Amino acid sequence: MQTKKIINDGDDAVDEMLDGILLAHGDTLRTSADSGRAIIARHGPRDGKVGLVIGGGSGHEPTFVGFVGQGLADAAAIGNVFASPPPDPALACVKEVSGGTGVLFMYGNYAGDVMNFDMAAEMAAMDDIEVRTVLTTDDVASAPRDEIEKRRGVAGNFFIFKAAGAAADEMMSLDDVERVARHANARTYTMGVALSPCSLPQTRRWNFDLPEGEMEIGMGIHGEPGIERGPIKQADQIVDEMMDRIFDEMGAASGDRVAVLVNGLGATPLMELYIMNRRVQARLEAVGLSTHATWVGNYCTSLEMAGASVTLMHLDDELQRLIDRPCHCAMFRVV
Amino acid sequence: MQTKKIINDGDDAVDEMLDGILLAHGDTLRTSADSGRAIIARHGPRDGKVGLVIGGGSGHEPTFVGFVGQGLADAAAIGNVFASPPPDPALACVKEVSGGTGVLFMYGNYAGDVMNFDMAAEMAAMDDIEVRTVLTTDDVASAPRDEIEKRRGVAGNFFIFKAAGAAADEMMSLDDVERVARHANARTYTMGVALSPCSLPQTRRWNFDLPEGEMEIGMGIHGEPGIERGPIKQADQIVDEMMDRIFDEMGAASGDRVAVLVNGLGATPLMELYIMNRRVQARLEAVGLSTHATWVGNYCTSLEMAGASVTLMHLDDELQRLIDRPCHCAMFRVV
Amino acid sequence: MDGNDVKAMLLAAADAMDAARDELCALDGEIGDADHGVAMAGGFGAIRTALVELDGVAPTEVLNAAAKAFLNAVGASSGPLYATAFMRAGAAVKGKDVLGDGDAPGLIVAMAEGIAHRGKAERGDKTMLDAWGPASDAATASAGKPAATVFHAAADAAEIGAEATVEMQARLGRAARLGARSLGHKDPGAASAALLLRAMARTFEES
Amino acid sequence: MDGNDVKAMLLAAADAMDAARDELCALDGEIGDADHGVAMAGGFGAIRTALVELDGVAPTEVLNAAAKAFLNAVGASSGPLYATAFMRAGAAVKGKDVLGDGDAPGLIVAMAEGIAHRGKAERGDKTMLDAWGPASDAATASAGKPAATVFHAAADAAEIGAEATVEMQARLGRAARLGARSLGHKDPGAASAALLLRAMARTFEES
Ligand SMILES: Nc1ncnc2c1ncn2[C@@H]1O[C@H](COP(=O)(O)OP(=O)(O)O)[C@@H](O)[C@H]1O
Ligand SMILES: Nc1ncnc2c1ncn2[C@@H]1O[C@H](COP(=O)(O)OP(=O)(O)O)[C@@H](O)[C@H]1O
Ligand SMILES: [Mg+2]
Ligand SMILES: [Mg+2]
Ligand SMILES: [Mg+2]
Ligand SMILES: [Mg+2]
Repeated sequence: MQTKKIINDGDDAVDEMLDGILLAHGDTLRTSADSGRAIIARHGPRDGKVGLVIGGGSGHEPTFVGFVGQGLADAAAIGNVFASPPPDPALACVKEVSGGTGVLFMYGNYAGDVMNFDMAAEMAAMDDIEVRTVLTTDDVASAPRDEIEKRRGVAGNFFIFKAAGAAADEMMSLDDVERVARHANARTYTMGVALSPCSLPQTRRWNFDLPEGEMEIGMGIHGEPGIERGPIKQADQIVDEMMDRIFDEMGAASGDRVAVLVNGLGATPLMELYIMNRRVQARLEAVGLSTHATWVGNYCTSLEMAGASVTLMHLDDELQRLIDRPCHCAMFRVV
Repeated sequence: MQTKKIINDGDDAVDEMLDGILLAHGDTLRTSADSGRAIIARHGPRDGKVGLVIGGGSGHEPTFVGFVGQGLADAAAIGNVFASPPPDPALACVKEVSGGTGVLFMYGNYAGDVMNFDMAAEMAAMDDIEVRTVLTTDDVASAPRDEIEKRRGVAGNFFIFKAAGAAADEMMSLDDVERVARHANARTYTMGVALSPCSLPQTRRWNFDLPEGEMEIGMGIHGEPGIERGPIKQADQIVDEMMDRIFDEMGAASGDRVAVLVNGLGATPLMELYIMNRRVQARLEAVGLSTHATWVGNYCTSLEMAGASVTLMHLDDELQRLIDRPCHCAMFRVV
Repeated sequence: MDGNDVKAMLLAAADAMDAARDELCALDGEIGDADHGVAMAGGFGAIRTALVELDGVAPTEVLNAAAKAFLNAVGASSGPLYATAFMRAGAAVKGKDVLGDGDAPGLIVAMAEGIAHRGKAERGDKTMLDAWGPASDAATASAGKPAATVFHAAADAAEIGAEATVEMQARLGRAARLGARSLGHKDPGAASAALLLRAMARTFEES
Repeated sequence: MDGNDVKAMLLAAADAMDAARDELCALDGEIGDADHGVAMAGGFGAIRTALVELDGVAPTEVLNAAAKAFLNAVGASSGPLYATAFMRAGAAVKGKDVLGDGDAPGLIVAMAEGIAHRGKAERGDKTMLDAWGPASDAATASAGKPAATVFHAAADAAEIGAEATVEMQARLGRAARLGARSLGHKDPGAASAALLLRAMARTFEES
């Protein structure tokens, strides 16, 4: 039996979604003339500004397309569900947002994305546009610390893109935007838990099996297996496991500031996310960390997967200023 | 076997959620000293302004608590999951937000809510605070047109509260805010479809049965049975059934303007909502209606239910101005 | 029957609601929002907590405390309905420290009236009044008999009344929008009313 | 083997990918993101569409068109890997209108090299290269034999190679983060490679 979805032909889902997005948010977004899978910010890209191009597979909405807008990303290259976009839309993004001072690619660290975006960067170089790349690797569950370069990018993308987007909006140089992006990535830590699978529109089958009463800690946002599977625990215990691991990685000192993201994977109600946040804040307080800002909601999803993640960004003055800088995206704004 | 939830004790879920909300959004929200279930806007209530108090059962987040803030509701009375709040928190809200020019209660038309809020209004009258009530009845599937007073309030709440909140923020009199609220309600039409059940934190059992491959048109946001159950259709067909019914009710003329809300019930990915929006806009265009503004997302949920609704508000100049007026809520803002 | 006996009746009702919680939720799931068991168990649980400290007070005080506790713990439809029922029952026996057999019908009639007043339902609307109404009639008809007999007669009538809601089309409450689809399902509020009355009646055997 | 024969091979591969779509997704679901079947069926579906109009052109042109179509339809990991494979294969036979038996090994070797170049995988990393690598060796070893034999030998080797990935711990791609948990599962990219090669080999029987 097929999973239940409100879609037409599964093969058309991504393009029809983009149609719906552009119809809803035509004041902030447009497509590139070269590619319907290149979504460009109407306001934002400008001469002299470093262009920020993000992207990746669909199915994580509002990541990536929802974070395109003034003060955040200038464009997003959109792939099929859970599949990197091909080089063409990424290249189309570059051409649309290049302001003469270089372009930065930012996306999660997945083999497919790396190959496709690298091809696009090579093609852009042929047009004399300098493109650099910063991969996000915030998922602390996805590889041990000594193989940090193997970690994947997950919900923490949101903070990392936000910091880099603000840096570019401040008209920093490509060197500086790249430095900020790497710095933001190095200080952002995410741990996730999954409770149920999701299904691709094209197959409408559950993409993995998570038996009744079980959860998986550390599962990836495409359903990639995590680090531990076991019976569902209480919210406080789940959050404690996440926070222990994150604290261990972060090595913050009492008095340090953090930004918090409690992210839902798609099917988890806000009620549960806020119950998690209660514990997150209790743990932060207990170790003397101060919360500068908190976001709770579905920021990086895995279609209809149930589950959640906690992200901390370890702030310093620069990151705090950049996180606070206003931005105006179709699905997110800071004012 | 219990449904999967990230909670602690199910009986504590609502209070722990509120803790988490206040920790995340303490800059815009606070609780009343009289009741932890009365959530008050830090900015908004003021002398001379009509107070707007909304409320209802939990489990619909961001409705109701997320719409408390300057320019929208001054306070929300929070009930247990899918249960009207008792009179006490509603009364506490009244006392906190009364600016001397009266208070308006707005909530969905459910027997329990009516009894509890009416009791609170009677108690407020004993304190010489004038409280009036406007019930929302936007769910066109919930009763035939000749029994419009039996219809329930669902996702359209969002538009109706927004209009009334803006009217109060414009410092209109109680008479005028009430008039606007009734007018907004009369011009707001919602139709929903459910694909899967949800479960209460206290029981962790599916609250109804919706077999594989089936959907139910017109189901209520608490899982109340709808008007028709049958095999899942394609997105365009589902939207067409909704739009046909809404058009029929609305009786708009070519050239009229509408605001659109494509709302997710909790577990339905943004991808599906935007695919629906594509068809909604196509249907609007086909009959010559113009879309003034579109919101797509989870605005009125039913815990982890899968499904969606479409709401149209038939705008006139006044409603358009009120819908556009800035507001600053914890989970929603217009700037 | 003093205040402590009234308290014992309410505690017995509380146990009955705990036991029936999931069954009542399931009934409510068929035509409502699946939470009636949670509301009733929660409301009577709050009564239990509120009454724990009360000892040797008058029946009216017990009933008023129950009304307040139920209302504030629950809200929902059941909250105002049962809170009003308890307040009316308390008012019916106001000033008395000990109740006799002759007070039993009045307590049940007052509860039914409170529910009718607050909910503005009529019999046949497929609500808890379709249990409380017949219960009130039966209690009145048993006037003069021992309190245990009165309560059991009321419980019998409530059970029959609750059963009869299966054949009714809902005209009030959440189920009202169902129209003909509400046929064939027992009203959860009527079902819980019958259980309550039976649990209360049984306390006379035990004491 | 002219351009139309190469086209026929690709169309046969497309049919094989359609047939195996759900099975490949299920394999990918065990250690990846459950979309490999969608990617391969989608990519070869795009090749089918792109080649429909091509008739009587040189093999290189067919392969280049396939590369472009696959890449832009798919992205993902498979997109650049197969696009590069097809481009390399096209380059290997550039200038020839008709290919002989002697060209068969070169085609397969070029595809394997393209995949290795693009993905920077090594054998044993548990990727499609663990099928394409042995296939390339087998093709080289069969040099001089009829093209059908060469392709079947490559398919045989790819099947054995794909089977061997079950015992490997992933070091690249999505599965790499699994560590020991990737053991016991066949790599989906290696599985599809074997199916592709077999489908291509079979086109020689039919023609
Ligand atoms: N107006 C009314 N008068 C009497 N009983 C009512 C009325 N409305 C609802 N009820 C009763 O309340 C029951 C539902 O209670 P409950 O599930 O606790 O509340 P809610 O409907 O708010 O979820 C119904 O089964 C019905 O018996
Ligand atoms: N660097 C690489 N080199 C060779 N093959 C790879 C590499 N990375 C991944 N693969 C292959 O790609 C397959 C997965 O492809 P697919 O599911 O289509 O892409 P994605 O991983 O982007 O979802 C893996 O099974 C593996 O065989
Ligand atoms: Mg993928
Ligand atoms: Mg309820
Ligand atoms: Mg109920
Ligand atoms: Mg994959």
